[in-house]
Amino acid sequence: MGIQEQYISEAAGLLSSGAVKLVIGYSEGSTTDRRRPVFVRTPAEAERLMLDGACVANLSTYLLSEGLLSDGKSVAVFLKPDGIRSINILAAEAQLNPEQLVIFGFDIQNGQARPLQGRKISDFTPIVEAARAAGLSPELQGEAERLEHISAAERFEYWKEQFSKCIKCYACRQVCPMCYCRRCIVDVNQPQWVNTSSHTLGNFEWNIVRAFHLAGRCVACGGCDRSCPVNIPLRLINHRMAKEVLDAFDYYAGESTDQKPVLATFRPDDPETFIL
Amino acid sequence: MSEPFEPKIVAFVCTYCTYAGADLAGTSRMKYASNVRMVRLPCTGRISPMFILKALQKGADGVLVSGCHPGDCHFAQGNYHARRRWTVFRALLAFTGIPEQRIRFSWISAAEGAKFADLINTLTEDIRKLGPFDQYHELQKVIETQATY
Amino acid sequence: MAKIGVFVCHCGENIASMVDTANLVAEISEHPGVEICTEYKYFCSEPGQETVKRAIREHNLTGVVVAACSPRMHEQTFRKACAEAGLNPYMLELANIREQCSWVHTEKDEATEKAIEITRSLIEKVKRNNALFPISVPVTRRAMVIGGGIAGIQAALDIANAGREVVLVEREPSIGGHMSQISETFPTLDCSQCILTPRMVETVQHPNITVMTYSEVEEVDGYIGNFTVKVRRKARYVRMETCTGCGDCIQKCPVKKIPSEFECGLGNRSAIYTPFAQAVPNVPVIDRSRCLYFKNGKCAICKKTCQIDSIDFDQQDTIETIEVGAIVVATGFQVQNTSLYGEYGYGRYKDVITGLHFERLASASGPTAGKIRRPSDGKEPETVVFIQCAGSRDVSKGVRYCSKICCMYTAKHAMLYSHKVHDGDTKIFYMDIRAAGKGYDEFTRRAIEEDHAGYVRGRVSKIFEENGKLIVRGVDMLLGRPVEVAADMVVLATAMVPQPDAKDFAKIIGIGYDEYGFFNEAHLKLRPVETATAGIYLAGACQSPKDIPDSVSQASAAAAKILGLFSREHLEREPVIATVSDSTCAGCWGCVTACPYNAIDHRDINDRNGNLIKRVASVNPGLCQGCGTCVSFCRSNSIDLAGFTEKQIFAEVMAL
Amino acid sequence: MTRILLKNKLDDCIAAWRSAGFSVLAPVRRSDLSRFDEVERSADMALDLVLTERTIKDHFFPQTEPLVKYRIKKHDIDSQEMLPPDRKRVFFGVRPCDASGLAIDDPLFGWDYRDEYWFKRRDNAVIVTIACTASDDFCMCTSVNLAPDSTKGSDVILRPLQNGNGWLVEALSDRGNALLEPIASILQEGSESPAPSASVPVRFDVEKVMEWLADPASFESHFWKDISVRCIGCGSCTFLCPTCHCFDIQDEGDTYTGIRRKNWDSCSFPMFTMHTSGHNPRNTQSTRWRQRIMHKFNYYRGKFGVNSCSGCGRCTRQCPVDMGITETLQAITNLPK
Repeated sequence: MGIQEQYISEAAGLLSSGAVKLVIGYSEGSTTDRRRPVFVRTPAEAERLMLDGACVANLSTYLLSEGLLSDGKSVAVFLKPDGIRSINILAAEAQLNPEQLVIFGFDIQNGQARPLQGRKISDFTPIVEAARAAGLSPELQGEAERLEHISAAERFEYWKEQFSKCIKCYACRQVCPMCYCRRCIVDVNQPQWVNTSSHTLGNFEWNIVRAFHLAGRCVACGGCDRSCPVNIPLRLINHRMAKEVLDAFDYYAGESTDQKPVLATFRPDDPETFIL
Repeated sequence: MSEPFEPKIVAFVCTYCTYAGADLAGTSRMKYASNVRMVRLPCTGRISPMFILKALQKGADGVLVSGCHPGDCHFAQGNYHARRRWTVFRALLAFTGIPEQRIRFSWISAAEGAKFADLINTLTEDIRKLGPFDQYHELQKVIETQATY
Repeated sequence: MAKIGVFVCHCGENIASMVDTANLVAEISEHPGVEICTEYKYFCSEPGQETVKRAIREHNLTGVVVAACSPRMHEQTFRKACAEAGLNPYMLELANIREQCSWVHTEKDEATEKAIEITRSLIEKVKRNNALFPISVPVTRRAMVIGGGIAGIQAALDIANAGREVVLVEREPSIGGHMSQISETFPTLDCSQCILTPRMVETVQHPNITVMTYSEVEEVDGYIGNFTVKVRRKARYVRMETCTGCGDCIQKCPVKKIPSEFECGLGNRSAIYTPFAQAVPNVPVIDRSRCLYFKNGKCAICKKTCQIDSIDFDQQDTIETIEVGAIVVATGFQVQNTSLYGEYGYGRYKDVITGLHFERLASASGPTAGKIRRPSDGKEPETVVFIQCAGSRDVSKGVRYCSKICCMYTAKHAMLYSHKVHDGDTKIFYMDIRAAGKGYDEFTRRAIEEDHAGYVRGRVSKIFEENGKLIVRGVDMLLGRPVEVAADMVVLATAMVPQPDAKDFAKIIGIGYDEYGFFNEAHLKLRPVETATAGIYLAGACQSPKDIPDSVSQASAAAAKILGLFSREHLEREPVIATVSDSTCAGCWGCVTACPYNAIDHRDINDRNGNLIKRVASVNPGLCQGCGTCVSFCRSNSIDLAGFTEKQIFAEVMAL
Repeated sequence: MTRILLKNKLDDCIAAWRSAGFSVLAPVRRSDLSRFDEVERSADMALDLVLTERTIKDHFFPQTEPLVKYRIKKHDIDSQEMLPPDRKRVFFGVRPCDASGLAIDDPLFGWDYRDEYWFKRRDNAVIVTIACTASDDFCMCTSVNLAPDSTKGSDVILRPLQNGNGWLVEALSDRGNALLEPIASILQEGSESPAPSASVPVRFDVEKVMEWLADPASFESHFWKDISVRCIGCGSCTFLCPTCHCFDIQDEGDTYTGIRRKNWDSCSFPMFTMHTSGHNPRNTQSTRWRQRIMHKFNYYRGKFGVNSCSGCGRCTRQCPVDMGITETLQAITNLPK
């Protein structure tokens, strides 16, 4: 039995026993290479579930849908290691109770979905440890370094061009499990810290602020980057932040359900070579 | 000969150390460049990165953020939190091409009037050498311009 | 609509000479929302303040900007004036055009331009100020005094005598501090013990004072009026309740050759000991690291000796939690380790000693019973050299500051020596004689004129041993030639330095310290007794080097401050605190983690039927100190700081 | 009498228009994004795209547009209107769906007052459309009564030749005729036949959709909740839509001066309907999605007699969670009677 069949049958079982009220997974999309998120509530519907190498979206975002978990009932969700780290952060930031989750963990290797052992968040500690040990993506690092090797002025021009494309649709924010604020900073208008207009200045401010808010929280699931309808390489800026907190504070986002936020904690001997 | 460029610099400082240090520079009648405008906050912990972006939007060619030395924070820990934020924010700005030389951070205690005066002079001179931050200010100018089509 | 009054102060010529105030007034008068803008020579003067008050009343001003000196100088003055005119005192901002403008710039047009911009920016801020009202918090009318030296004793007695409870915490086995080590005191040559011991006894017997010796403060939580202090009572292994202080155990203790800390190593003590004969309380402690019983489980002679079974080897440290409303920090000083002066040979030559050693030698209760005997061979020294500033006022090796007491005690030492060794000879190497104080200069004159103290102005470059003598080589600056003295003993006037753990302690209790580790006062001149942390006060040499009368005065001052605080059951606090926007708080608790004061907690918001709607952060107004760390952390801007709100700062920046 | 524009004459054509005072905008792929932008040479154009990622709406109704510049003085305010300049533009290589989008929006910007900012640009623009010979899985013009060779909203239509060398040229309006004048000598007479139009399947029954939406009972149907459950509430579908036209007015500035701006807004955003009181009449994503569908296929036609959809399919094509109008309208089509 392949992973898809195995997970479908298990999901159906959980639904029919009432162990979970909902399974959030993937189903067929509007084209052959697309998978779309699906909400399965009955055992019969479980047949719609799919799991293969095209299932890339981080579904943890949906767990924060208003009221979804407030009845205390359990929900099953399909998650890759990045999504599992998201759950750790969301639990650490008190946005959900991980005890309510049944996690169908999987990883994609060579284009194939492979099962991950365990169903509870605590079962995946070794997976997260392994992810940390494997380090940040060398691919992203390579791309980021290419940018870092050019002059600041050239880099500014690069981002100016990229951010000028932004239309402030906020797909990056909406798809991100970390962007759960009830009122985004950009919607604060007293005072209006971030210019809401999508001129390049406003776009610069928006993208910088979002990257800052994701520092130490982004798990590099790539959701924002994939969602961006105007193809801004958001992955790079988020990667740069992840690298900064790792290098400066030895901090890797989403390690556990009780990890403290990197920017709400400190060590007296934190590096400060840049401070005069 | 054109006038030498006079940079606009905005400083965000805590009231207990750097602001007091600036006061000390004053009571000691030290002289320094007049390019800096100070915004007084209770603690560096109160200084949000947004302040820096707004100062740039308002035409600042440089920004100074300054507070108590580690261990000396009136609020015990505010500056440690600030330091982490600065580390991250500074890396972010640098990555987006906002030169590190324009956004400076320092610790200046209430007793360091001379350090304050020196820093303002050095900073002003450094920014003067860099020239106006046209690249960023251009973004604001574009906003104020009529549409081209 | 905002109606802002702007008052431009000349500060005599201080501002007006560098800022074109007429131009400033003209520019500011055109600023939107400015109802009235005037200038005057001294707005802080009575008629100046009257002008402000009248303008507030006549123009119904909604906010006031005084363009003058630093808010650190006169913010309170003008807040009071506003309040008297019926305007909320927090509707005021000071535009600092003196310390940060007229005094530091040299070009009038630049300074004027800057003054205009500063003032405009604060007008925009004040437009967004909110009326704030002081926060009332209950006061626990019990004080804690940390440190049982003369400063701590004085503070404790003053507070207790005024009828308030005091907890006095001392980490040594006895109270008394450095003063108990001193032989006689300048300038009266009173016997130190004679004047101190009665105070010590009074303290321990006072019904309002609880003395906790051999105890250390481990944790301080809370805020003015409401501190919670955790104190570790170290195990004495002797029951305080029953011990009569007979001293039999000390006599019988077989471990006797331990250098006594009290005697600066000039005498010995046993493993069970009281630091000195007049110790208060007169209850010994067992030095666990030296006691044979603790080392190998054998001995226990003290336990066998004690007739009332007061020895308890099973005693454990206990932690006591004490609620107090105010704290006096009187943790004292240490003498600097002078071995850093290799050329003086301290530590190498037994007869090179510190001033504190000399006190013990001169003390009637000391190891030599008051006879001056040099440590190496117990002989009476015929020539004694005193070296002042052996550490103080020395940028390269010692400390930059003056330790203040050394000139006086060196004169005293020379005097005591000449009283005890009539044909003895003294040489005092000094840089200056600093003898400011009541009877002080007379005292040093007496040392010179009556007791023939041999003052030599100059520094000592080297001390070496030759034929049983200490050869002191220096320079006499007044004569302009080198001098060499063959001495029998050399006394170094070492620097007074902070306690080695002063910085750690400052962090525990939450107060500031200077580059040396002396604790910082709130204002060197005007608030020398308070710390920047409300409710915590300083007394004695933990703040800076002090002699006994200064320490006692400061202790009484601290007591007076505390008694003022305790005069009411509630106190009013600055309302500069954080507040949470319930509707937008997402409950991530980042602010809870970040808050340095644990002032933020969770709060449930329920519907009418009591069902939980959401949990939000909630600020305890008693604990919040108003740093604003939480505000900058909050990603959704759901927490704000009164007096420095996001709106205010935004407006300030956008006006620049 | 058919006229032909050969591909190898395109550069001459651009040059002729430019010297006649037109800016020429065409599909380009710049900084990893396909859109309309000014071109000087045919080599800059990306005419092989099925559709640009961004629509030409951007050039008539920009994402952010300055309306008024103001300066705050002590007792009053100086203000100065910031109308766009008169600038003649040719949009070359527009797809029929995007061209139709402009025509769909015209009545909206003129029904109660004439929106100068829209019409100044419309009046100065000539739309040269190229009929589609290719489509993708998301195209749905045929489902909304349009076609790969619709002429709605176009001033000139170009139909690709069978041999791929150029286009049959047909002017559809006075403005189109006028545009062909400067290139009259560049065009040729010919009799080549056009390539067949792209075959775009009909994906839903729009008549049935309109009928169902018009039924008051549909408004409260649980259908909306089910169909929109995975919508994340971003604005990418609305901002990439050639007909979405909602905007918000914002003042941006400092203490002294500022600009009043017209910014795109999206019915997908919770803040779109947020009242000052804190009450939000459309406080769930399903009610917002319902609004979007209702507006496009019910309310808009009620007011302007036309559906506010030109079938470009961008809403689905670029949706982060693979939603879009097609899926919803298919589901309505498949609802049991």
